[in-house]
Amino acid sequence: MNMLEVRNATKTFGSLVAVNGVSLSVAAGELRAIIGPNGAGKTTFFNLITGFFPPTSGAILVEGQDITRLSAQERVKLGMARTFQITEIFPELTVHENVRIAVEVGSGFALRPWIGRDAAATVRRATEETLGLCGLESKAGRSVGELSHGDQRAAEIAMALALKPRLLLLDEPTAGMGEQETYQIAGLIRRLHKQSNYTIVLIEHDMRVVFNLADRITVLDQGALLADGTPQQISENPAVQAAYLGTAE
Amino acid sequence: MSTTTIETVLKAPTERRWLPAAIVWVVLLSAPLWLPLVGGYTALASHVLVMGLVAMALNFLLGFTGVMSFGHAAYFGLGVYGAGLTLRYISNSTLLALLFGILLGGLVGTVLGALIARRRGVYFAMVTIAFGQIFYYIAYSWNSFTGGYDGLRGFSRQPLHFGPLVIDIQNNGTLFYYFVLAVFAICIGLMAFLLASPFGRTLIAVRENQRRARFLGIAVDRHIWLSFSISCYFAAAAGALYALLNNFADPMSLHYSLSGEIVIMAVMGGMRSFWGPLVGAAVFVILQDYISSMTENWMSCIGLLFVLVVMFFPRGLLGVLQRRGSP
Amino acid sequence: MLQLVLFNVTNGLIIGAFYVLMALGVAMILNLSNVINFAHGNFLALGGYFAFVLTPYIGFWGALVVAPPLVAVIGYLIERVMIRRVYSRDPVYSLLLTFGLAFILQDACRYIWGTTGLPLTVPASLSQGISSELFFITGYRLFMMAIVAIAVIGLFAFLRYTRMGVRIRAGTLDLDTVAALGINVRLLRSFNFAVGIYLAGLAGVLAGGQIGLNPNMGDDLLMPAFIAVIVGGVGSLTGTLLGGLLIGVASALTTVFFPSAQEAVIYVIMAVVVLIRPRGLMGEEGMLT
Amino acid sequence: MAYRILPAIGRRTLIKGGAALGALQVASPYIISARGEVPIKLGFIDPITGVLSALAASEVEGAKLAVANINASGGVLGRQLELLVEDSANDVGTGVQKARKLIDRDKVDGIFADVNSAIAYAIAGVTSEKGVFHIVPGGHTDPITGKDCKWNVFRICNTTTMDSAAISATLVKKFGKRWFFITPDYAYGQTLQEGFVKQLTAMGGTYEGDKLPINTVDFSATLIKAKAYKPDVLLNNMGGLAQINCMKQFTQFGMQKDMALGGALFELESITSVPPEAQTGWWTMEWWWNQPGVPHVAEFVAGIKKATNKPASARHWFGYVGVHSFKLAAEAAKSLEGIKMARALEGLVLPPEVALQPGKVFFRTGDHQLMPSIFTGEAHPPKGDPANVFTIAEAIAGETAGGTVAENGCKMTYPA
Repeated sequence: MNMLEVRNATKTFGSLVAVNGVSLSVAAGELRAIIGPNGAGKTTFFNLITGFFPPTSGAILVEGQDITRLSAQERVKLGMARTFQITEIFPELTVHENVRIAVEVGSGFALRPWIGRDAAATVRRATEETLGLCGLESKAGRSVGELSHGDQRAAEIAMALALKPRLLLLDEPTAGMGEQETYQIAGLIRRLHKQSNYTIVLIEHDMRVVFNLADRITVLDQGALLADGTPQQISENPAVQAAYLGTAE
Repeated sequence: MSTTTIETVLKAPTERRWLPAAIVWVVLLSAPLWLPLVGGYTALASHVLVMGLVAMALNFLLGFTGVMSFGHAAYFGLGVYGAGLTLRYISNSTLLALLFGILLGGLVGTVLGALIARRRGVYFAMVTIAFGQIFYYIAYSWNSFTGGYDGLRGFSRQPLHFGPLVIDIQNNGTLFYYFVLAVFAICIGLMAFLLASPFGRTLIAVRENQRRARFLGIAVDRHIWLSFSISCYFAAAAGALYALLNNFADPMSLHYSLSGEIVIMAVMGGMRSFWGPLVGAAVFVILQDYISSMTENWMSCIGLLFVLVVMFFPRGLLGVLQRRGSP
Repeated sequence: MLQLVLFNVTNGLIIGAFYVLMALGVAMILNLSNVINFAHGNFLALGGYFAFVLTPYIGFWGALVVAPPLVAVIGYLIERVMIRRVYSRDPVYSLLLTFGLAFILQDACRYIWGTTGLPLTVPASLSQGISSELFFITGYRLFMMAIVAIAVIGLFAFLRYTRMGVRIRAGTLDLDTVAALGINVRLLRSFNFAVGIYLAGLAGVLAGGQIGLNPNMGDDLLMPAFIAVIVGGVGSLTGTLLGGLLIGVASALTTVFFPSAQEAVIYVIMAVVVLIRPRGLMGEEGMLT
Repeated sequence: MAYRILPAIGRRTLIKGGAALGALQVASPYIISARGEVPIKLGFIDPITGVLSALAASEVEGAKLAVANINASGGVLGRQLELLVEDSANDVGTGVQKARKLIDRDKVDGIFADVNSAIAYAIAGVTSEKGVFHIVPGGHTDPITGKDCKWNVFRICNTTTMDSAAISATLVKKFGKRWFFITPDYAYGQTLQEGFVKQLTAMGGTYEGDKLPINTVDFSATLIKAKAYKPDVLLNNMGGLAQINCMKQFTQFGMQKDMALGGALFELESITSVPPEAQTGWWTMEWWWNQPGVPHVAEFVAGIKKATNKPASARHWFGYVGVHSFKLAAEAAKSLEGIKMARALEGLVLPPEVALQPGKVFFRTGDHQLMPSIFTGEAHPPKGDPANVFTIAEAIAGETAGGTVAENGCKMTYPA
């Protein structure tokens, strides 16, 4: 059974067709990259998967369960976590607090007016582990709004990880980053994939990152599926080269 | 860095956290002693506590959930009427009046909150104002029950009976002040407790970033609704105390202009700080008390205060202090 | 009885016309600038008082033409100097700001023109009932209806057919895109604010002729205006128009049966609408979040 | 709002400089003790803002004139008077708070409040709780000196029963027995309409009416209803600005052709604010400035004119009599103690320079209600003097109009 399966998803806004009958299967433990030129409908596709809005038609399944009509919160409970193209964090809180909130919500404490000593200790341990995984221990006490762009991205990924997701969706994790920061984030994603065995779907512009990390690549163009395959297959696909790689930056 | 460093990093700010609280409690507990020396009077101090409580209740929503209600006078006022009507028609127990006041305002807030909670931003504010006014007109129009425009008279807070012990808060203003302070302390304690809990942190998460909160799996609408409801219970508690303070209830305690005053108290004191609204309420109530005796143009002074706070002290009094205090 | 009800429907339309004039201004400012203008009723009063001051020199007709733009200029200046600065902040600040302005403007009117009501004299030709059967439709009321109708048609035409109007409508839907197209959003908002205030000033002159002037004269119209916006649906000016007329008629009809509830009834209507159609009668989906 | 009237300064300077001095005084409350004498503080609460503000302003002016006169002639018990004016903003809750402030903070020896019956009524609750001597200059609702009478509360203006009884027979005789009421929905309006209805039904009349919010601006809906009822008389019981607006719309609708106007009160401040065609109807007038030959009246009218440049109205007289009553009570009791003053004022007859009208004017012992003459007459557009807008037809002794203490339901009890 596939971790994620999208069947024929379509999303229209008025007369504009943003995503047009795209299907996709992601196996457990796979790292899938979604690429495509600007306006190809990548983020809209992501939003369909994560429940930002419902698809106009088509179905979305996680581990065989149809989640097409579920709300974003419910999808999170089924093990889906995402980051955004423009970092979404809690800017006035410290890194530690950001991650702790995610850990607590992920542990089902969102409505708890109190937690026991043991649970609190578990939360603290999980928070510190996640911070460690993302290389943020040294910045734990700083307000996340003050951090560098790369660290903010890392913090957002840490929050997603704190939910202990089975499926992690990253929307352009290296967008707007310098060389050093890109390298740092790519390293983090690789660790998550290779060492922690997360199933990851990411949208990415940086082709070095994509071809370095991805097990398989899906190419979207003008809202439709253009190609799907291993990095090797994609780089050799003439249609992709014509539509995308040839015109890439 | 090791985890112990994280601990120390986190502890540094908490270490002094007892200090503001300690100052507040010392000031409040000793108020009847020093107040007459500076030209105040006990009823004024009780009034400050009541408005401080409702401003902090509002700030539970405004400052800690990031949602702006401009109709909180309605739930405050329902607390006023709940307590007043109880004393007038049901029972002469002060504590029962307090309880019924809290329940009336809180339950109505809970029900309406379910309707309101899906709105956002300025529309949320607009709907809260309009819904709040419903109760103003009910109190205003229902002469036979609420006394209408004339207000509800003919009730009075009663001494407290604890077995053989009788505390005469009816005639002794200072004892009543301490009664208000006790209720205030319980409410504030509950609020602080909630805010320090995982639930409280999810509210702050909603304040900081609703999109992120939603994609962490927080049911944002439900949390706003809960926060709104909780805030209404505390606002109603303040209202019930207000009824006991004045032995009187009138429709203006439900009017949106009071809502505006509550918001300015919270903002003036500093909506990001726990104690800010209390400071704001103290400044506002005392200023209003003096200015309205000094000039016919007190409305301009209050209006100017609103404008000045918005233009020059948007972070509020404590917000300014906090910023100075931190490096 | 039927006659009485019919009378009141007509009368309600007249009251509703006032609500509409107020509510359209409130809605325009709300839609484009995300500001709830608590001071709207005070701009209305200002319009009436300006007309009062001008009438001895240029007559009622002159005042009707000159006073509203004067109020709009004051509104424009206030927007430039104060309100503009809080657009980028949490909406709580703009609310508090207009709330404070309402206090100041009301007090200023009282300070300058006194607490006692002042009459705004309308031409004698307008002050008679049109017939003994339809005594409650005075010439002045017909005149008010006509002016309100002209103002509303003018506003809709402005929004549809002028470049500025089209930009305002576009900005209401998606301000970021409008800004990205290189349109001066600051200017657009200032202008839009002034147009909203103009409507309030116009309502003030008309109301002054009807009920006279006093510093609180706009207060009673503010909440109905808010409710007209909510009932009609935030974001839809047509909805606001309908909402205003609806609550005007409902309020007048209630007066027939249960006069002390004439104010409460408009809140009941709002509650019912919000319950059944959360977006209001004509509200659009994107507008509420 | 405190124009603190300081002793021994000319009246005009006082009124102008009052506000500034008041401000000074808050800063240094003991500035006066330097003169070796602490003044007697009187708290005056009235709706300086809101629809009744014109009436409130007159009451305050009358009280100020009295304070200035009294201070100029040696004060009360050898001490000067100081008037602290507070705005109740026509809001009951605000009024109650101001009363508590004046009593708790300023430690006033007497409270004067309020034009608005509801506020007066509510403040009476506070003053009796605190045992402070309280005079109601201009709040008319019955229970204040009726079933809710209090030992410490005295009232200058008439009860609504007195006012309605005085004019009812005239209205029936002149116009007919089919009446339509437009009544403000609060304490004053409710008891006033009750009073009228009692009189009218006793005379076999019928009625219909609307009770409207006190701040009502648009009366058209109710006026349409009134027109459909085809009454002989329309009783406009609204107060202040609301009454004025109602009158204007009445004449706009041309309804003066169909029915007569009348009612309990159409005060000088209001008559002069409506268009000439609305200056009409038969009304009760509680005091009138034009009483040729009655001693001291001209003096008082000139005093008010000099201080305020306005014609003296009943409201001026209420404020004036209120402060003088305080003085008379204190001097008769030789004390400022509330209970002694209350006892001393019971049955006290006002001297002519305070009464300012013919006949015996006194505080009735059983309910603390002042019993003056009640004037009825007709309003009309100004004749000569712009303030000459009312002609007295009859003066009725208050006591005959008002009903007995027992009828009104007052059971006066003093604290043990």
